[in-house]
Amino acid sequence: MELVDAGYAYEDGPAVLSGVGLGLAEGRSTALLGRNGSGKTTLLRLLSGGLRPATGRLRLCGEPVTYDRAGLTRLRTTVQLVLQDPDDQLFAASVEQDVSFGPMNLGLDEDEVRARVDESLAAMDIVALRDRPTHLLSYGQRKRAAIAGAVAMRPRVLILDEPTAGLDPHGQERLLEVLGGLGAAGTTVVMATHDVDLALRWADDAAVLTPDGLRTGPARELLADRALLDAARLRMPWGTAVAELLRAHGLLGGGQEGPRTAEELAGWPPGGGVAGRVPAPPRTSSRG
Amino acid sequence: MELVDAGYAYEDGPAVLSGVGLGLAEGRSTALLGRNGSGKTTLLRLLSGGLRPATGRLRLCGEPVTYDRAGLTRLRTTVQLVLQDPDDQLFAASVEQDVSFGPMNLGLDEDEVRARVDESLAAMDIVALRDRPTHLLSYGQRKRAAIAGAVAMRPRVLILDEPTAGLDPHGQERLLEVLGGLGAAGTTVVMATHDVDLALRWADDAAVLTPDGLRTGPARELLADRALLDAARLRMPWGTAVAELLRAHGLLGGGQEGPRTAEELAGWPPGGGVAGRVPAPPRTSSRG
Amino acid sequence: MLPIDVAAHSSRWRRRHPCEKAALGLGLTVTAVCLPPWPGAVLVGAATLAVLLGPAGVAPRRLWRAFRIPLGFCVTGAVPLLFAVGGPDGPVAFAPDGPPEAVRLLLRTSAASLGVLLFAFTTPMSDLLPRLVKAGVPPAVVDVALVMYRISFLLLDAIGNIRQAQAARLGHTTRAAAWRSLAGLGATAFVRAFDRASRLQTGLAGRGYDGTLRVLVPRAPVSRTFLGGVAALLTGIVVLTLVLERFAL
Amino acid sequence: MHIAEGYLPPLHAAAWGVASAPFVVHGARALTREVRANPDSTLLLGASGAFTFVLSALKIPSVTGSCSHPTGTGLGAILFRPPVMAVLGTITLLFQALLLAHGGLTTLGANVFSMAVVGPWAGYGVYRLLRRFDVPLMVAVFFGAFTADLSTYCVTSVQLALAFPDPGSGVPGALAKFGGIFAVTQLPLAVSEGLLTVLVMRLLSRS
Repeated sequence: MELVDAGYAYEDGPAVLSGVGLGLAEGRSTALLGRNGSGKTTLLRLLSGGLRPATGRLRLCGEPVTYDRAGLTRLRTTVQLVLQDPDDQLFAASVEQDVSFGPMNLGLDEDEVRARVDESLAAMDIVALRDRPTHLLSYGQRKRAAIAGAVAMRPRVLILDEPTAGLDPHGQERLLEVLGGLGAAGTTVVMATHDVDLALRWADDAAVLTPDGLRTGPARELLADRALLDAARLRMPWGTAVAELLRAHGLLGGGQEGPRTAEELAGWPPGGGVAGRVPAPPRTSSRG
Repeated sequence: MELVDAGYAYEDGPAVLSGVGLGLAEGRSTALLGRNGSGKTTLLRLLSGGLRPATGRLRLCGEPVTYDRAGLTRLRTTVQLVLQDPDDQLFAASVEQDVSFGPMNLGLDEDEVRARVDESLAAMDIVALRDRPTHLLSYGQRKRAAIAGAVAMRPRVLILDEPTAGLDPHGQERLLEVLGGLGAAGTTVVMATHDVDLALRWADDAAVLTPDGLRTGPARELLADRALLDAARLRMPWGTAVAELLRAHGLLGGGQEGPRTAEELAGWPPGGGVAGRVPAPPRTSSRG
Repeated sequence: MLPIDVAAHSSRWRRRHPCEKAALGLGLTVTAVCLPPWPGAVLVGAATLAVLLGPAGVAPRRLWRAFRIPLGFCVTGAVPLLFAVGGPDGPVAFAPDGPPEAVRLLLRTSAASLGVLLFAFTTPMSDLLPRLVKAGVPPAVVDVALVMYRISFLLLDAIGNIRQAQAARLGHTTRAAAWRSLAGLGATAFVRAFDRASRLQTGLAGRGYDGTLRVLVPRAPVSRTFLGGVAALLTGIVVLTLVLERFAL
Repeated sequence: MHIAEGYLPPLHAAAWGVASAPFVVHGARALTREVRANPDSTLLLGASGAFTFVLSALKIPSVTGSCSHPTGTGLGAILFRPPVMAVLGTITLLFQALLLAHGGLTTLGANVFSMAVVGPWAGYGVYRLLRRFDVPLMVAVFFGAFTADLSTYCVTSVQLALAFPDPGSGVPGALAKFGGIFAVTQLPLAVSEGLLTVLVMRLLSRS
């Protein structure tokens, strides 16, 4: 899918987005970065059909999206947006009922709905929570239940707004795992996040919102571009600075990827020798 | 203030905390870390008098806290807890009204209330928002308004539950700045957070909840203790791994502090030479 | 959170069809109300208690906590029966028939309440509400009830937190403060409720929300054996009551 | 104020059910029409109902010092109008019976009649009447909420008196007894509820 030269302005307000273009390649993961108020949420809602671009257009497999009932249904079975607060999406009394809502609205028969519910609960690793009421779930469980509701629509593109916010590190890991699983199954996953370290670690591509517009490209490249990070008022990811340091010391080859997490850095180099270029770091200091 | 050997169990539930001890030294900043469900919120509520320890006790300036009206009033004018969701703390129509709630309840006269409101709004850098209705504020503004409400009680200990969650990097910076200002003015600040990188960067001390109890100590030491991080199911902070790497390469002296942010690492060593021990990193790779 | 709701969701009888539990619990309640309290209510009460603590596996402490509420009302409501006013013995006098009538009322209320508690402790709203459509309740009303249930818990949660935050800022120390706090609580609950609704609307739009909340109704077979057992139990209680009343008492 | 499960004899329970039914059915029809005309109103009505339910779970300090729960029906009727309140009130009472053990199912009809029918209509009537005579909004709100609470309690007293007439003086005597006992708690509570409703409305009209 593709957003071409799109713009949007809320009623009586200035343009939030203008001339924004974004193409999502199938099966790749994209991190959308930008500070609060940069139009991130607007962009997500344009992509998922919740808002209609004022200028420009949204294309799906080359064809422009229409905003009549048939067009929206086609869009919704292709693109699903998961909001930041799971309580904005969970309305039903139990997890199963909530997840079944989308498929029921598609007019599927009961067996098909049941199959989809099973599949989404399994994908989110919450089969055991099926009969639990949504109000007795933990925050992390509610997050996954909300994502399951979107996954049950079998979207080819899944967009998540700040999915890791409020989760503890363990919960974040589990979420990244299930998202990885969806990606491996062919779903294109887009994640809006404030966490540059997470973006660098997880995403193939990055899309960065600055006051001048949207910049897209490989995550590793964009998140090493200091001028861009400054313009977007983002922090520099540790991974970028560490990779530079390692390169400067000959511990990382030009085309190689640096460590993705602090744990990887602590065990660097992985496996003990990549092409003989990486000497084991000498232990001159004994502290720690 | 000090929590001695405290334990707590919710009705019909197992003990959430037992034998927990925590002392807060005046003017120091403490990061409280632990995964969801580890009893972090319970601990915060014990410290702020919202819950009464089932075993053990809470002491304020050496004296045990009593849970009668006078004792609680004394505790609440000393310790203030700011919840994670600012909407749980803002219940008046405008920012000014909300911030004045606490001072009004202290029975202060109108001039004094006004002075306290001015002071707290200034400390949180939201003087311009004084007359705005709370529900029209942005999330970051609401966070600061909620903290202003607590600050207006002039607490000697300010406890914040996940204050940076949901803020973009710029918002996080601004919040850390205002918290730094409070700390400099003598307030003891405690922050519960999932962000180990932030904890390492910001806190003097750390308190880490593991299934075996609470471990406390200097943040730099505790967050370099891998066994402890594993037990608490926390990630390793980048800062710890980077400091180890720098030490291993002789770029950081034994007693020196490592870079606190990726930006600092990218400009490492700061100033170009600390005690002549730190050679400029050789630029062997030209990429980036 | 609400203890009965929590218990219902983890009930041993969770998988049973709500119709079975309604037949048993509400059947017992209706029996208690219709039969003469002595010995009818006593028999119903004993049977209900046995089912509650036995096969239904309800924790005694939780049951007692819930049961105290109707009991409290009933005791207050039974006091007036002990007095007669404006009779020949003066404006207010002791009513000789009062105590036995109060006891009968206590027995009936207790037994009937236990029946409803049996249903409430074993049947969560999530199993009950979507099925009300089949019982003839208009679907729009059921949808509204579903949303009410969900948003109520969000509000209760928020209100709990706000109360804590108010207490921390000494919101309950003086009467003026208490009223300020309470007004803030009520107004915040109102604003929050509608904020929640509008956010849900945005959240559900992507899944095809059009005003109707279609959900999968959990599958559960109705057990004829269970219903047979219920019928036998109720018949037994009725017959025993009538027999005891006529011949033994 | 809820009549507990089993408190009313079967005939009374059934009769009150029959008395409430037309109002609830009428409300349900109005609600269905509303949802059909405006699909978004499902969520808004759910929010209104949730607010009513939660409001009735609040503890309010009574003037006498004890604590009690507001009925919330006055505020609900002023905000959402009585026909819809009949339905929302009935669902609220069902939730209270099954989730809180307040009230009951055989007494649902009687409770619906006092709290979801008479209370809202009386409160709303007084509120409209006062507004028509240009009484200030907050005064009208106070008396609306006060009347809703008080009329609910009056109806409950009548329901109890009819079920348990006094052995000496019949229904009027019983009414005096039940009314007298509950007046101690309910009169101050009605004042409290009126005050609370005014405070809430003031905050709402300001923000």
